[in-house]
Amino acid sequence: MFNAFAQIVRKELLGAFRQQSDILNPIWFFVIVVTLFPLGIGTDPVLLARIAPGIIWVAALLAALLSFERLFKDDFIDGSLEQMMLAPYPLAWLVSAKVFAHWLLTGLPILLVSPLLAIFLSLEANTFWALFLTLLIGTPILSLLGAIGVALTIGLRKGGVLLSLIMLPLSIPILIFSTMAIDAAAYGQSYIGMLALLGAMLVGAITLAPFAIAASLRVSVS
Amino acid sequence: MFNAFAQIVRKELLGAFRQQSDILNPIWFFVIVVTLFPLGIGTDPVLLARIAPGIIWVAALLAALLSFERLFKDDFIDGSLEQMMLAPYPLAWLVSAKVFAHWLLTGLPILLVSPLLAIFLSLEANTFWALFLTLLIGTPILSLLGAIGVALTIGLRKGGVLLSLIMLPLSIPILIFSTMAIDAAAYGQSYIGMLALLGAMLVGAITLAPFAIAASLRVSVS
Amino acid sequence: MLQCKNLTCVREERVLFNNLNFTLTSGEILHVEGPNGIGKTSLFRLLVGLSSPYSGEICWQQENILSDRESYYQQMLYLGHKSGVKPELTALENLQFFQRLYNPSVEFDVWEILTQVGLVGYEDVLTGQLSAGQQRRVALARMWFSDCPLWILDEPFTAIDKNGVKVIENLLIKHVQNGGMVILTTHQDLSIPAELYKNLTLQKPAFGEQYV
Amino acid sequence: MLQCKNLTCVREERVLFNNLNFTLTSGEILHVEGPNGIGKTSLFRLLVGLSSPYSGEICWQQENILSDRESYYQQMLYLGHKSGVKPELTALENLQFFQRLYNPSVEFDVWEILTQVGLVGYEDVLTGQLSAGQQRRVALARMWFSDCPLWILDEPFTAIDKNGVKVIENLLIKHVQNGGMVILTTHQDLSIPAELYKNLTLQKPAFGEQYV
Amino acid sequence: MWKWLHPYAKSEKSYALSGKLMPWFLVTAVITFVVGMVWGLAFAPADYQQGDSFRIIYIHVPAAMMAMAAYSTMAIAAFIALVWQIRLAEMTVAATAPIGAVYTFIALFTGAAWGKPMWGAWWVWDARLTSELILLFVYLGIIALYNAFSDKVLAGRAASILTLVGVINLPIIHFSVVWWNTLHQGATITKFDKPSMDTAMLYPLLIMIISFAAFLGFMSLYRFRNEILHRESHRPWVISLVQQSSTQINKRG
Amino acid sequence: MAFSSFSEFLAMGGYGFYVWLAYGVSLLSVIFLIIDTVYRRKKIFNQVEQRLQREQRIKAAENKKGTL
Ligand code: HEM
Ligand SMILES: Nc1ncnc2c1ncn2[C@@H]1O[C@H](COP(=O)(O)OP(=O)(O)OP(=O)(O)O)[C@@H](O)[C@H]1O
Ligand SMILES: Nc1ncnc2c1ncn2[C@@H]1O[C@H](COP(=O)(O)OP(=O)(O)OP(=O)(O)O)[C@@H](O)[C@H]1O
Ligand SMILES: [Mg+2]
Ligand SMILES: [Mg+2]
Repeated sequence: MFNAFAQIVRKELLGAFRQQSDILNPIWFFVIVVTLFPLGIGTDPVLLARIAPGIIWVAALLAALLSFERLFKDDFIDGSLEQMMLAPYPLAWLVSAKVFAHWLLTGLPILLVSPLLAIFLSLEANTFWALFLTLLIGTPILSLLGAIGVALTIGLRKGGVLLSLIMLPLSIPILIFSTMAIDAAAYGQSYIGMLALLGAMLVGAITLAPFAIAASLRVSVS
Repeated sequence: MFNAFAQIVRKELLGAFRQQSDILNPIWFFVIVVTLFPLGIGTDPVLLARIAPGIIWVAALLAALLSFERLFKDDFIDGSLEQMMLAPYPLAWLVSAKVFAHWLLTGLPILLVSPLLAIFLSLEANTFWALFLTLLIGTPILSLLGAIGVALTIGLRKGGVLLSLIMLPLSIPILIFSTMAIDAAAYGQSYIGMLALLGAMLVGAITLAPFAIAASLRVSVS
Repeated sequence: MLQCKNLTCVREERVLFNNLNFTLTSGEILHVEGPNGIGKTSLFRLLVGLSSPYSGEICWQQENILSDRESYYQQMLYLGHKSGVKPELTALENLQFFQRLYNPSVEFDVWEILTQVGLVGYEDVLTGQLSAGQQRRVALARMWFSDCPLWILDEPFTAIDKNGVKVIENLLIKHVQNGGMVILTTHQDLSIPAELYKNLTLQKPAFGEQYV
Repeated sequence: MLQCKNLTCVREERVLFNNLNFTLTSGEILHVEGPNGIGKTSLFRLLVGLSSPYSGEICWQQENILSDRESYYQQMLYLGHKSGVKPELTALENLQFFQRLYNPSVEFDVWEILTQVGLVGYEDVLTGQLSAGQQRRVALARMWFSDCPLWILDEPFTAIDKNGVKVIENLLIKHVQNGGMVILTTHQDLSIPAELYKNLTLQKPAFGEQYV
Repeated sequence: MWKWLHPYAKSEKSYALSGKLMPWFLVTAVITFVVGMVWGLAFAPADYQQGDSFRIIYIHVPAAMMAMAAYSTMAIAAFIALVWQIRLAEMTVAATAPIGAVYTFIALFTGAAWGKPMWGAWWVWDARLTSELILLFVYLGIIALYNAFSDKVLAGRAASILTLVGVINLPIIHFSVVWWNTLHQGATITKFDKPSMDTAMLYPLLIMIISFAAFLGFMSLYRFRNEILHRESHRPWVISLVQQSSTQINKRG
Repeated sequence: MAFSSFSEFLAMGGYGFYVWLAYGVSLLSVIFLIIDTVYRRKKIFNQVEQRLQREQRIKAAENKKGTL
């Protein structure tokens, strides 16, 4: 059981490290999107600091979105997904391993690079911590939700944009709670409540999403 | 010659209309990204109107980016790209047809839906016109530049995020000139100069990019 | 023992086959024949549980395969049109992954198997950079260390050279002689002795059975 | 006339073949043989100009193919491992596209050709929903309305059933009898009369030629 | 250029030639580095406005200048590579890019570390800063693209194309950023007010520039040789080179 | 000499942190570049050796019968 989990995670990481650029890619995308905004909107530091959390969160969402394609698509095309569905373990469990590996490769890097972006966008320390915590709790939820969307659209050609259509509404609550928490932090208020809510959503997603993903895969790959 | 161009455009459109959702997808993505921002940033109309052009442009850029994957990737996987490279016409010419079709399927819908978003984000008529004109001239440039990036990364597994790394620096000037034009319009100034610059870039891109794309394809597909 | 009971397959309102019945027991090779598009791949995907039948059922050891997938999958090896190997990993890494996930109890020497499938010297080349036949061999290598009694092989000889085909045929014979069972389809002639395998020829549903 | 002069192919620092020479003239079929991974596909991709050789050159009618691609491509038909048909279009639409882009001067009856390749009744099914062999047939259908003298076919028989193989072989014979030329590779035995084709067997570079 | 290069367009010869040139660059780089650093850090007088923080200039400006110089080299090489199909020129592109990227990074980082005490912020969206940041992205794109291809011949060609596209793009970026920035909020951003340099400050700067340039040359040659080895590793001369070095290691123990 | 003592030199007139940070990071990145370059050379040599060994293995395997 745990061996199967570990094997899948290991394989994913191995593949990603093989193409070293793969690990840096989500980071770069994230950095680039965040730098686009000052270019598009203007460079007033006060304005930037005001909209920074929103931008960082939207960028994280889009970075996640771009990387979802890769979550099952390659596996589907080369047939490994089929084979994974024929492995002698519960599909929901194997799927969790894939999602976990995906988070390690996309969510975690975004977390690690966020201090840099805080500097670019003139964020204060307090706000930054709220941002960091919401990203820490929020990105795994994104990975889990995204995986459902990917699983649903995998069999379709060009599911990519359809995926975003399915996924973005699902992730709006996370976005809202996170930015609320960050705004609270910016005004010096407590944001534990929001974090707790996000945490509850994470727990819910971890317990339920794998089954939804597995069921969707059984439908899509048939 | 022109028949070949028309055949390729026809085939692309046929494929897209076959999966009707394909045509709506870029629009949806665009709309959703634009609506995410008020959620992430707050709903103050003054603030929104101030950052609206930037947001719309960044959203257009990202929508374009998401759709680039599809420009050559499917063709590469199923071998039609190979066959296109073996057609008895100059590759740069055929490639222009593909890019044109791509613009019809992504740039044009964004253009059509932009009035709606202008209303969402409380834009004024004058500003909106500037936005519309910059989108009209800017999105074809994006398609052309993006095609170079796609052509370079097509043979690579998971070229998706690498593509964004390559493409975003290329599209920054367009973003900047466009938002400059829109800002000028917002202050009631003339923005013909900026538009002329964008137009010059478009002409340059139309004449040079097809050759860069063709050369890149010859490298990637080998 | 694998049993197909009254299996009917419908794809996009087209009836592929109707009331198909067969039983496969230990030591048997079943060669599913039929022209292109008759429904061989569709049948195989039903047999492994990747899609579910319009009507009828498939039983493994008297139990419907969909009722306890995991224990069925412990005893079944499926190789389809798509190979299921990861192009960004090497042949060696792919094999190790397969062994650890699908046959954790089997001990074997990877190098030996690489020799068997003729990939020595290519073990640290990324699979995506191998030739069509070599990629196929990486997938087929799973047969060498599988401890599953039931093998379901959809056109295993695609892209394999003549010598390779012979080796695989010998492996199949050995497998059934050890009590395994094999279902396969191929458009090439089998050079397995005729008494060792039986044919199942899929046919277009007769006129009256086109609609079910 | 297609000429290969001193062709050397290096892939990822591995020398596949060295100083390969051959000439193909009207009315000839050349069957390129060799085990998996020897370099048949790599050779074909050089021949059609999809990749460029490490050294040596390929000439069509005495002219290097890379110097005037367009006129070469007017006379050459290549079918590779990948079929090049669009899964979201129907068989009919795919054929029409091919004809209009590659052989605009050829007039033909699409229905006739669909009958020839055995896809009647499937013409308005999306190609992506056809079986492996049927998809392959859509790609192969191009041979029926091609007016190119040179055909380069990389494993054309993959996934095609026995009857289909025979039909294609007859087509090849007819093509060379009309003055065309064919280069093909396949791992199956050809049932074309031996005097109609010649073999080219690729071999591993000898020990001294491993490094160039 | 092309005529001069041609005799050395044979990779083995270029390998040997660059091996001969390398020590000269290295020696120049080290000597000028030591002199420039000691002079600049310890002996040059402090700036009357910026105090000792100005000493960052001795790496900031050379790095920024050489980052541009590296890109120019790459651009020329890429042009030669694509027009005359010279493989050695492709290798030059690939060899120079990482060095240019590191220099760009240094210019950015030292600039930021200088900006904090001078402007009170690590980062502002000034025109020069922004275009330097984008230059870094361009470099990273080229490097990532080059590394993503496993076949280095193709990688070199792809990187050359991207470099050329970047050449057209960089001036556009430069001007767009300058105009954009001045229109938006020109006045609020601190401009570089060029201190009219004292020669005591200027000489070490010039020496450091020479040092950075020589190091750029040294590193490019080193990496250039790597590229040759990598690409020609099926050639007999490389094989015998490898066998020689491995027997040497074996002898040593 | 612009500084009268070593500690004054380190302090850089109060800007020590920034100056040394800038110099330190620059030095580190250059060292990284050097290491990467030398490491690549080593790697290429290793790869060639590996390939030579691999060819030996292929030779050895060619004699075996009954393999795919
Ligand atoms: C991250 C921040 C910075 C970046 C990216 C940056 C970038 C550059 C660039 C690209 C150059 C041009 C070099 C050349 O002439 O080729 C330059 C020169 C220069 N920089 Fe910076 N810079 C930054 C911060 C600063 C700061 C904070 C100062 C001092 C207050 C400064 C002072 C100078 C000076 C004095 C020059 C030489 C001026 C000249 O010769 O034109 N820089 N910098
Ligand atoms: N994209 C690639 N990159 C690097 N090396 C490759 C690539 N494709 C093939 N090779 C190498 O070239 C060699 C020959 O491959 P090729 O595909 O030409 O073989 P083939 O003769 O067509 O074999 P098959 O019968 O299996 O199709 C193989 O050893 C393979 O490792
Ligand atoms: N994904 C699909 N969606 C809808 N119909 C399909 C799909 N796949 C196959 N079919 C239809 O089912 C029929 C049988 O296909 P199947 O792939 O089972 O044939 P097959 O016997 O394996 O043929 P081949 O020898 O060519 O592999 C075909 O007529 C095809 O049109
Ligand atoms: Mg089939
Ligand atoms: Mg092949």
